[in-house]
Amino acid sequence: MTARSLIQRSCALLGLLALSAFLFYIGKGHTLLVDTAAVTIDGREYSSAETVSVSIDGREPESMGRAERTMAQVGGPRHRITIEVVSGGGQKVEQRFVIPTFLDTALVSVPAILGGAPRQHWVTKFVAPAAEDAPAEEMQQQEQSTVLAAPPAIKP
Amino acid sequence: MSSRLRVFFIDNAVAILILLLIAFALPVAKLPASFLIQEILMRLGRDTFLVLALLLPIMAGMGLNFGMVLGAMAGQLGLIFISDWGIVGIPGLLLAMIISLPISVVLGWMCGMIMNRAKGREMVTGFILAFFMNGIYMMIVLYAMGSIIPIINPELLLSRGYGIRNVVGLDGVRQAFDNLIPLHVAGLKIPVFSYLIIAAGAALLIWFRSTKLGQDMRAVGQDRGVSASAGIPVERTRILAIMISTVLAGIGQIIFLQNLGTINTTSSHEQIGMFSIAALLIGGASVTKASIPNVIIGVILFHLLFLVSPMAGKNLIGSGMLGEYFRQFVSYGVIALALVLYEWKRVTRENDARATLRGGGAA
Amino acid sequence: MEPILSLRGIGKRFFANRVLADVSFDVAPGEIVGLVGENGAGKSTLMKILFAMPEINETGGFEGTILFNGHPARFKDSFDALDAGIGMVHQEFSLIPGFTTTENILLNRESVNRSFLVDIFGPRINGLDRAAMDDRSRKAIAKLGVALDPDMLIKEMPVGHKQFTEIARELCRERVKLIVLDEPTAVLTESEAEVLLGTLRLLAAEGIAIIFISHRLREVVELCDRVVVLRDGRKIQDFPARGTSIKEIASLMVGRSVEAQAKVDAESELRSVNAGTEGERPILEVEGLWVDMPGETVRSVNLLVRRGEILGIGGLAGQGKLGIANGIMGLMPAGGSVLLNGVPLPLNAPRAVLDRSMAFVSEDRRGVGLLLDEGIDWNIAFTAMQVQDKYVRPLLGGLFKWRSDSAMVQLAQEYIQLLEIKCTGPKQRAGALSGGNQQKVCLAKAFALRPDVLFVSEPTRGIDIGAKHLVLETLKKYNHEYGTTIIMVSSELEELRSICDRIAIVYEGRIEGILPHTEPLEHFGILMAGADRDERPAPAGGES
Amino acid sequence: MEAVRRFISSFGLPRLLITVFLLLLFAVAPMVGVDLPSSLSDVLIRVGMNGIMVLAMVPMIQSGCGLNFGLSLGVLAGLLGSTISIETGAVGMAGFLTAILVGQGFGALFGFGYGKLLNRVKGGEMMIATYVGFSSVMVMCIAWVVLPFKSPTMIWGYGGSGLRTTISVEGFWRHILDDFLAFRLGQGFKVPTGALLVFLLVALAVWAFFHLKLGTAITAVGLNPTYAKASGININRMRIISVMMSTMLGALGIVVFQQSFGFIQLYDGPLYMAFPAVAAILIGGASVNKATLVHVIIGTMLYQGILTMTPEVFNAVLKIDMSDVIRVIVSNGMILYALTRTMKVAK
Repeated sequence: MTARSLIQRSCALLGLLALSAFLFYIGKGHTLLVDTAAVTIDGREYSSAETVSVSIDGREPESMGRAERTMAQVGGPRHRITIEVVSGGGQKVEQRFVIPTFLDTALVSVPAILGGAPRQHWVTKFVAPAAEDAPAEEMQQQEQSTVLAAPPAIKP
Repeated sequence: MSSRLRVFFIDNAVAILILLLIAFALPVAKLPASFLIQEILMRLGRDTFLVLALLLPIMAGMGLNFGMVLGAMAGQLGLIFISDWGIVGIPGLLLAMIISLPISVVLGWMCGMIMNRAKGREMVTGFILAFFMNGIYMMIVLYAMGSIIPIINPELLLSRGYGIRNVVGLDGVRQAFDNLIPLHVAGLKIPVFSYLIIAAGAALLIWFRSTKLGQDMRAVGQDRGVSASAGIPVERTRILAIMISTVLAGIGQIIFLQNLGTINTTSSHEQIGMFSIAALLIGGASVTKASIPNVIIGVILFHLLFLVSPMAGKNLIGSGMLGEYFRQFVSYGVIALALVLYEWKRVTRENDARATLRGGGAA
Repeated sequence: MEPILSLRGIGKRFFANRVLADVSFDVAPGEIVGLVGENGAGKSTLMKILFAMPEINETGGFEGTILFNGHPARFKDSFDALDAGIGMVHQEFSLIPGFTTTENILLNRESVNRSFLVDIFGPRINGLDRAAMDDRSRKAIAKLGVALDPDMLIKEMPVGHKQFTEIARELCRERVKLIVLDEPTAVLTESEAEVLLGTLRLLAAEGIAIIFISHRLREVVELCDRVVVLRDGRKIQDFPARGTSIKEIASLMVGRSVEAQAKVDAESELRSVNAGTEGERPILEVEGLWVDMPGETVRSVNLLVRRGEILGIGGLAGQGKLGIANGIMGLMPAGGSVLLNGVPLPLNAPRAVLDRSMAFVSEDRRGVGLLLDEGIDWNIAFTAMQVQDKYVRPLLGGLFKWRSDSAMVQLAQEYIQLLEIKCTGPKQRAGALSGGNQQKVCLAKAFALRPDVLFVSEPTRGIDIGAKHLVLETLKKYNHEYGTTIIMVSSELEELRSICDRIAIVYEGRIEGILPHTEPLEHFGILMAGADRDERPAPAGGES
Repeated sequence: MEAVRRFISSFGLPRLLITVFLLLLFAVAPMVGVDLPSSLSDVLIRVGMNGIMVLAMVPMIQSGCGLNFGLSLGVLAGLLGSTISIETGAVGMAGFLTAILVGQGFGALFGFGYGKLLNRVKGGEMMIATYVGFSSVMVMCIAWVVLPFKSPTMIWGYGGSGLRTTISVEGFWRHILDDFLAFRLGQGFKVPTGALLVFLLVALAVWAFFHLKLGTAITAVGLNPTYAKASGININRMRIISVMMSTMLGALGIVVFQQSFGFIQLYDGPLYMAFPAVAAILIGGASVNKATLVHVIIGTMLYQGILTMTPEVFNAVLKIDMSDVIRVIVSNGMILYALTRTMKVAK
């Protein structure tokens, strides 16, 4: 094992690890909850227009009412949101934002972006309110038949 | 002339038999051509890489690598981890492959070592090793994960709090490779990027055959004694052949599952070994000789039969199950026939070899 | 000129018996030295020592020194010797059938293009440089002076070309200075052998030293500059080949020291009168027998065996003497006609031969002669039980035949006394016995059949002197007491002459001649070396 | 210390580990509230059920054909016997005997063809046995659907043609052996004397067979074929006899299994039936070319012991049921160990 090949091999290994970290970073999936409900930031209250059509990363735009919420699955940290106010002024806003890697579910406030609130309030960590029936319950019934229920053919 | 014809028939007995079966079952099944072609195109993209993984051990004289299931397990573990961490798209699949690399390297090395201790019985040893490792894989997936191995995403776990669920959805990476370069020709969806990966795999094998290690494998495959006396490290070369085959099987399994879109954690890896080997043999390969054309023809014919026989069974005798059983019979039967032909030819070749030595009456 | 290789006082002992004693000779560059000697004379051991084969170190190394290129050479293993410049061409080909000539010539020494991945994946990731390989192999083939197609696959090649490929492979080593050829012409036709000799002369002219091991004394005399004769591990003679004759070399190969000669003559007096009656019809008539036994091919043998005589079959290894017995007994594919007491004997049918009360003690004790995992009682009684229903008790009126262990133990005890088999009891595993005792068990197995005709193959190979003597005595006793006709195949000419009435010598699958045991040794030596028809001694009396 | 090492090497290290593991289970069982007597009677019942299937391994190992991964051929013959016997409607001992006799007939037939095939592929038997077994199971799946069975207890209710996947032998010959002379020791401990008796009887018959002249010849063929050939033995005929015997024992074994299990399992049922039997005889200490009665009896008890005890003890102790995973690891681990060993024979 010459010194040269030792160095080369460790470089290759580090390269692989770096690549994995990079893939992790650009591949991390997030769930975006696009919310049009009114929100108060630093005392100032922002409310969205009657109906707006919102499109994430150039996907199919979705029209949303005053206090609605839609979900979108996205991959990677950098995203683009285009909001177009349908009723009245016809104002069109396109903004870029970044989601921190380890944030699984993020709340995107349309009024904050439309109203030009400070950037850090656009995307906030979504905290699941306890009251709502956690979606996990009904998933349980589905697995009751665990894999070890008497399998017909006796596996070797 | 007749003896050459006889040799041709024996060598390609398997492929000819399957062609006859398809020719018979195709009209009876009455399946629309476009459906068949679309399915075959998709399945070519899905299964070919797995069958490619079988070529190296055949070249190195270790026969059909039933131990490739170990690679499939490594690939599946990789996918489980990335769906746990929520990595999506192409980066998710690549990360799954990188995770599966160390696992399949270690498993491949272990499989190679064990096969070296059972020279002459490599295939049945690989077959039993696959069952043995299946037990260990189930222990890891159903008991260690969630308890010892931290799993972040609770949705992946069984209701009892540990062990991975029976079915794991791969929504984040579903058909990521297939749709990367979408191409629609005459209404048929063609998974271009998957074909590119397969082409890359085939190129890698062709390039590998021309390296010194590839040459050593060919030599070891034909005569271990002579290779050893020439100084080739026979044991190491065989282990490397199995390691590479296991790694390729891991990657192949990831391509296979991204096309399917779901993993059923305890069973989707078990049939892989048998289906891939049956496909390779249908393509005209034998236990000692296999080439890339055998792989491609094999996958096409195998899946054509796979699609056609249940429908033929239903239309002919009115029960789809019959076609299903017939399909499984053909898969097992093809491997049995290929093994019998290989051993039978080996025995007759040994007798012929001695016959040429025969002094004979002609003093 | 300073010798390329010189062996000084080379000796070797395998535990009890000494195989090589004080062998010294030199080989100068460009000189062809013929190395001849009976099998077991030590030739192959000498070569194993030169190539530092593992068996030598495992059994205690060797005495004496080897000088190569003028300085002492201590090779770790055979690859060390190959790299130092000594090439070896084996008798059976070590070639890869599916590879081309070039690939075989450069096996594991292929020229490669350096690839950048070397440091990560190790040297074997380099691609092969086919052009450079072709060039190197063409150069080696050119040296041979033979038209070899570098791209032809070995399995499609005539036998002669395979031999040349092996030689070309040795030539391809960078600093090859000495090539050892072990029986190179054994598988070649006459014309191919001539071409090979021509090539070897060409190589010698270029300064490559050659050690030529062969049984074909005619070629040795024609080709070699000097001849070294080995016998019983000693160098008997080392003299220039010019001016000697095959007759002289043969007698040196086979001749015994004076006192050994006296012992043989003394013993022949006490041989009893039972040398078989002349007039009566021979018990066994063999005509045009061919046997396909690997390494011991029998081409066409005609032989008449008289009732009650002990006929010896001698000859050098690989000439086919073992094939005769295995062929007649149906263990190897055979053809031709064999009459037992005038009635045709079916070939390739072991059971039919055993039913006609013929028995066979195989030369391959452990492989064919014994069930190593079973006891002595099993081993001795088995064949008699299967063929003649002995040692079984009928059950339910003979519907079943129950193996009676007690009868088998009793039979085993009987033979343990008779043959003085040293063992812990009739149940001891055959595998745990010494070579001599295993041979006695095989003999007992054959005697249990009470055969009329008994084939015995190499009965005394690899067993100690005491056991040797007892085995031969028992054979003689059986021949006298029961009149069993014994056909003994052995490479120990000495033993054949001490026990047999007549001795047939086999050369290249045919009976070269049959001589009474009293003939002088040289006559046997000539037959064994396959002398040309005109030089053959007039056989006294025996049919040929 | 030397005596211990010699014992270990003769008894075989893995076999020792498994025995210790089993004894541990038996020791721990009562402490964790597992009803030992009923578990023990479970083990005995399973030994009665599977014993003959493990015994079926002996003839082919002795004749050098290796481990009979194609035992499913014998099982199929037995299934044919049972289904035909139920079709005839014979009940009780008559039904049971018809099932066995018809099974033996098919067993001999399948065994003969299977033996002829194996003679052509000497050296590569095990892998071919596995896949010939698998493909014949699939052929029979088609047969179960197509064959003209009429008996109402067996055919699908609505379809009218083709057999059900699992057929109950209730009312025909269920527990006909298990209950024969069965006695109870204390309340939980039921001893299926009938089944154990039949197992020992058949085992004795096999032991006796290998004491006959023919049996001795077969053993010699297994130990050293050239030796046997030199003693005038027709090697191929001996191998065919051993394969037929193994297949017929397999047919008998499945019928005995069904009378205790209570159901006939068709279609995929026999697919993996050879592996537990192979694992059991290897745990018993047999090698790839030497197997004796001791190996069969010890092997069956050890294997079935583990199979019964692990679920109960593990459930009680760890509250998780890992028994299925442990069975897969232990049985395949044993086969793997035997395949990688050279021809060494554990006494």
